[in-house]
Amino acid sequence: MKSKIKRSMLSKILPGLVSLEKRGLAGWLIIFGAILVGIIVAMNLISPWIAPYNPSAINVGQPLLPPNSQFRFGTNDLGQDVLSRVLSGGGIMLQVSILSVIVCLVVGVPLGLSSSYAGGVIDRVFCLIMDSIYAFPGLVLAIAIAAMLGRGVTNMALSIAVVYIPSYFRVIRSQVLSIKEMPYVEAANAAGSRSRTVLLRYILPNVVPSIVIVATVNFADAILTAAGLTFIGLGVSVDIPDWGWDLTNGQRLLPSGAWWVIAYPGLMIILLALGFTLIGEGLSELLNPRLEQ
Amino acid sequence: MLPIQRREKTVSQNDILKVEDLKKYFPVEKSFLEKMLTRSRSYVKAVDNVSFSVRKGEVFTLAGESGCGKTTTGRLIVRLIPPTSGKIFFENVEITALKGEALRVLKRRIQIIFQDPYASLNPRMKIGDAVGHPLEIHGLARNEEKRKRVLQILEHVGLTPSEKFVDLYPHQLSGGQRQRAAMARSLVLQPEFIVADEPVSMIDVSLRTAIIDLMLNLRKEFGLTYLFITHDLAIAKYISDRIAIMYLGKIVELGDKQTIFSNPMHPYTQALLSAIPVPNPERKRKTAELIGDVPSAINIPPGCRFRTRCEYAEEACKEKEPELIPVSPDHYVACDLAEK
Amino acid sequence: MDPMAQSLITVDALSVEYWTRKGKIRAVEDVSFALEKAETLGVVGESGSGKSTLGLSLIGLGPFPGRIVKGKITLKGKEILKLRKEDMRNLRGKEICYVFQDPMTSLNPVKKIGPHFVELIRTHDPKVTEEEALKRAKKLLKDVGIQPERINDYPHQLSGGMRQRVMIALAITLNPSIVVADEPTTALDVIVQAKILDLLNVLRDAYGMALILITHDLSIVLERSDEILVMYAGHVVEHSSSKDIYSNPQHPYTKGLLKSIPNIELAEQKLEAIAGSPPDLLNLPRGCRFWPRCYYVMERCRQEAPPLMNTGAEHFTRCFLYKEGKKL
Amino acid sequence: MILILLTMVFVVVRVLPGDPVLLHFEKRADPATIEAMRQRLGLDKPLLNQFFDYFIGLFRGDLGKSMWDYSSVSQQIFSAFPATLELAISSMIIAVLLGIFLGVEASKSYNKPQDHVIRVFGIVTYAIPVFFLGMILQIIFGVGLHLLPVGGRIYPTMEPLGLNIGNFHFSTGLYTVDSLLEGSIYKFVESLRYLLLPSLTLGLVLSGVFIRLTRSNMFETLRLDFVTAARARGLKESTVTYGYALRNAFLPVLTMMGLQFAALLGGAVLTETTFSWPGLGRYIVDRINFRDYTAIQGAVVVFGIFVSIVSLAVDLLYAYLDPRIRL
Repeated sequence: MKSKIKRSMLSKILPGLVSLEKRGLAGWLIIFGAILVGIIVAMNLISPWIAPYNPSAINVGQPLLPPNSQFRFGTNDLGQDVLSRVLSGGGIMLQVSILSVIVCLVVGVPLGLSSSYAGGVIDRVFCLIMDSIYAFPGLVLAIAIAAMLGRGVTNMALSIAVVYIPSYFRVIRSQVLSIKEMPYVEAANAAGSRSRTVLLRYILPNVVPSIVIVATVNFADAILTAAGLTFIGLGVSVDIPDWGWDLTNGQRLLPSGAWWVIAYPGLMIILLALGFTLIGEGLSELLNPRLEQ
Repeated sequence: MLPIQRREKTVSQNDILKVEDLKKYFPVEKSFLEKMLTRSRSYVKAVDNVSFSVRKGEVFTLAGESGCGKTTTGRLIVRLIPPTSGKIFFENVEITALKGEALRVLKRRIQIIFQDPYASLNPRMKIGDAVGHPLEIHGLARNEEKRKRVLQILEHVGLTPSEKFVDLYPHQLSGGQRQRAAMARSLVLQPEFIVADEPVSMIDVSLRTAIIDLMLNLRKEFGLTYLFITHDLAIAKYISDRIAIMYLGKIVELGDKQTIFSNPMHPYTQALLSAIPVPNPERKRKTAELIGDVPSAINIPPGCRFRTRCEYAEEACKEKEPELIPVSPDHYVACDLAEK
Repeated sequence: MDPMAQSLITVDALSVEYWTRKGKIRAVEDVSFALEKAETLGVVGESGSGKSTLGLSLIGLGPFPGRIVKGKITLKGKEILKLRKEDMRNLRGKEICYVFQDPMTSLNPVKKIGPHFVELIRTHDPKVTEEEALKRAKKLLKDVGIQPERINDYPHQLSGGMRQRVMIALAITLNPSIVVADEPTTALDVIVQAKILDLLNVLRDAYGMALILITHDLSIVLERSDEILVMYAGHVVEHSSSKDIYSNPQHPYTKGLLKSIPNIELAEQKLEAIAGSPPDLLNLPRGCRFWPRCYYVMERCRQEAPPLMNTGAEHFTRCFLYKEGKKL
Repeated sequence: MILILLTMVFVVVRVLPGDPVLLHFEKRADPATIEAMRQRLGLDKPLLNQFFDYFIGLFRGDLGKSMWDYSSVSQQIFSAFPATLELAISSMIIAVLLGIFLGVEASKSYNKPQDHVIRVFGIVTYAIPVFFLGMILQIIFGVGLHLLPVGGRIYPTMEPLGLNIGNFHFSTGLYTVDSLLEGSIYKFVESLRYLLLPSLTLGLVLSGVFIRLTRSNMFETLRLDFVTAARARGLKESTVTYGYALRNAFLPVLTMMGLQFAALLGGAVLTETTFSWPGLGRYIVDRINFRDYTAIQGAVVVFGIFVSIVSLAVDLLYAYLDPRIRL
């Protein structure tokens, strides 16, 4: 069963990508977003080779130097080169977001599918739990969890995941409820197929598009939340270069007008989050036929 | 030809399907306050005590306006939804409470075709897989054998060349072609009984007849029996052997096609027939005067449920709910004043 | 339709095109007709024939991406396509009105029935006070057979049939000269449908307005209209009085349609379908648009598109089987 | 639903691995002080009793003692809450007004440049981290142009006192409202100046969601029959767009307001830290540095209750506005 689903999904996504550009604005949104994300991820992977200085080495230059020929992005208060920190600072963010998306997919999707398909008491119980988490200020809950679990990438990812699973649950549930009523699902039931098959071959393939959309938005949110958590002191330990930490550290330097310490890392966070949001926006327009005229 | 053993097609008089006092009540969704304040539960009486039987090889039509319970009856028979009460017999075996394996076997012999060609096929599945999937479910055929059977059945429903259609997705087919694919899917298990829920109402007029003729040919070829559900009496006249007119969850008149159209007894049937547009400019005719609108199925008027709209309504109609009584052989009417 | 008398509305070689990502669609092409007072024109055609596009273009609301590319529409002597947006807007609702197909979605769900009328009346004539408008609305509701107290109901509290009556009441509020009804009864049951169509006829005679009835159901059109326009893939393929269309159908498509409609009056009837599948508007065949499904197709049909020819006695057909003036 | 919320908070703080007290002292204190601390906070009792104390406390409005200074948590929260409320309301107003206005403008001009610009703006604002935007605005307006105060809620001596008639004293804690009650325009303007930057930051970030939602809803509603029917009746374009389309498209936006309120509070925590705005958000952040878990638990609870109340209010408003829903 596993291989069949993978094959059917792959066979759909590959041709989809190829036919993107003639899909007008939506296609461009996706392509532009994907390029943005691609560049940043690639930059991060090869950063050890291209970064002019060792990102965590301190006093490589005079502290708080404005951008100049030697340090194109200037230096921060510890004399670290901002450019190399920017090049390699995305690692934490990406790890956290990827991990949290995976946790959400592994937990949220099967839960959403089975609970909404089964219906009855189980569904109502899960709904109640999910709605109460969903109604909760995401960041605040993440803070509470992160504060309890302590620092570290996995903890951050977990706290973001817990906050984000309800949105998967809600999206999947609304999709499943509408698809469950469709005649082709009823026809499958009428033909006597077991509910497991109906769920995996009839309902899941039609829900996948919206899961992908939620995943991209989840990516963007995870990045922003991770930055937020770091900003309020729940981030990762100091020695690993991280945009979130640069921003937090930079805030103290604001009165002195050292804008470059926070500008560049902040910009990178925006670009990364923007990339994912663009993909999400493009996909939702593509898959929402009503908007296509 | 299909290598299945040819079922000798005898138009035996024994009934393939029998329905006794079938009822299906849907609880009305109560608003927040109502849930708190009132204890009473009101119901939509979609199907209210319906009984009829279908003879083997026949096209039995359930006709009526929207909301009269015809579609719900169809879904009850195919066991998509459980009945509130009443019994259903298939080849004299009660299937109302059938469970597990026995139910799955039954599902091989009763199939359903839906109204909306655009939604009755899984958009993410090739036509070949969709039509072949029932075979997989019942483990009747695997890969090569399955593909052969699928190609054959596609030819039967007129989707030729079937090699081309097998690998297409639903959105690459027209409405008529999709309905044919849905029929192929219901036929691949060689069922004996098909519930066709408004199969042609969403298809262009010019193509409608092709689908109807296809259904009639398949009936001859595979000895099928149809329960045909429609709101369009003109099509009903063309395709059916016997017709049951339904109103607000009950059968008000039942008989073979000729008698229903030549000598309609129930005032509602008369009104229905007079309202059907006839493609002939010369013929100016009077439409029966019906008062008001169909009452809601939640609070059905006591006694005869049609009396609020019936010209001939009398005091007597208020007390007793008229039974479906035979007026002549094979012609039943649910109206005490029918003889007048 | 003698050309001398000033017809109420004349449409001359109207063409509407759509621009979609996949290419240009010629939804309506070279449609002409004229309509007199208190006359009903039936426009019949299957899905994709352009009948609704034609209807909407008459009130200058050509569907969103569509644009009127060619043609002239004169209403009471005035060229309405040339009018400024503002003037055209004034015409809508006053001179020419529209009734839509699905009563469930054609009234504003969050607004009571009354305000719909008040808003309409006061937009066109701000001097009218609100009570006056409500009084007129009550009278109109009675005219269309709805109890006047219903004026304070919300649309979802009315049945489909009643809502369509409200739509008709809204259409005749400022007694327009033309009402275009686009599939007014398709979403309704057969008994309610008959009553609504009767109502339209009664109002047509009472208010002396012209009625354009757009539907896919040939039997409704044959029974209810004086003149018929048969459309296929954007073209008018046949145009004549309903009697002529019934007794002497000329275009193969019209003949095919007549043979595929069940008629409950005839005892035994053999229905025949039209071969092939509906036209793909994106890549229409060269020559006559119906030739892929036509029983009488000739070589010429594949090359050349036949013009709409006057084959005598107000009968127009777009087919090479016929010659200008008489049958081949 | 609120009950579930509160139980979960309890579970998160008390039950999850990692004993709050140990974490508090970061293993620097000797066992005796730890034990003493447990006694004071009642953490040594079996879990179930703690749970009951926690709930009973909730009803009496007592959220336990702070680990840091043993003062009553509810008191601290009560004093910090109005600041967050004021920030939340003002930024929500900005987000909604901006979102609806731009959303409607974008839907009117489908696929024209104006539509694309607004959409990109909506996407970009969504992607900007709140505190980063805050810092940028601080640099430009505060440090750079010296136009607006960079942080804090008002000049220390200027706290508006609210309504003072005789000995009757009524103040809402919302400076803008209190200053009006007090009748001093100067204080009102002053509190607005302080409020502007933080609420603009939070409002902008949230407006993205509303822009996209309003745009797609408006676009959908403008396609529906009753809008075309209204145009066919010759109604003015403005009546059609606002009276008909927006009135229906607004309902889903209203629901989104309820949902986004939670995200807004999340954002408030960050904004308050950036602008050193003395609200509940900053209270939590400070308490995190002090490892004061009872305070964090209390604050999170208050946030939860606040959000639930708001979403209940939104649901009631929705039922009122949409005649199809029978209460």
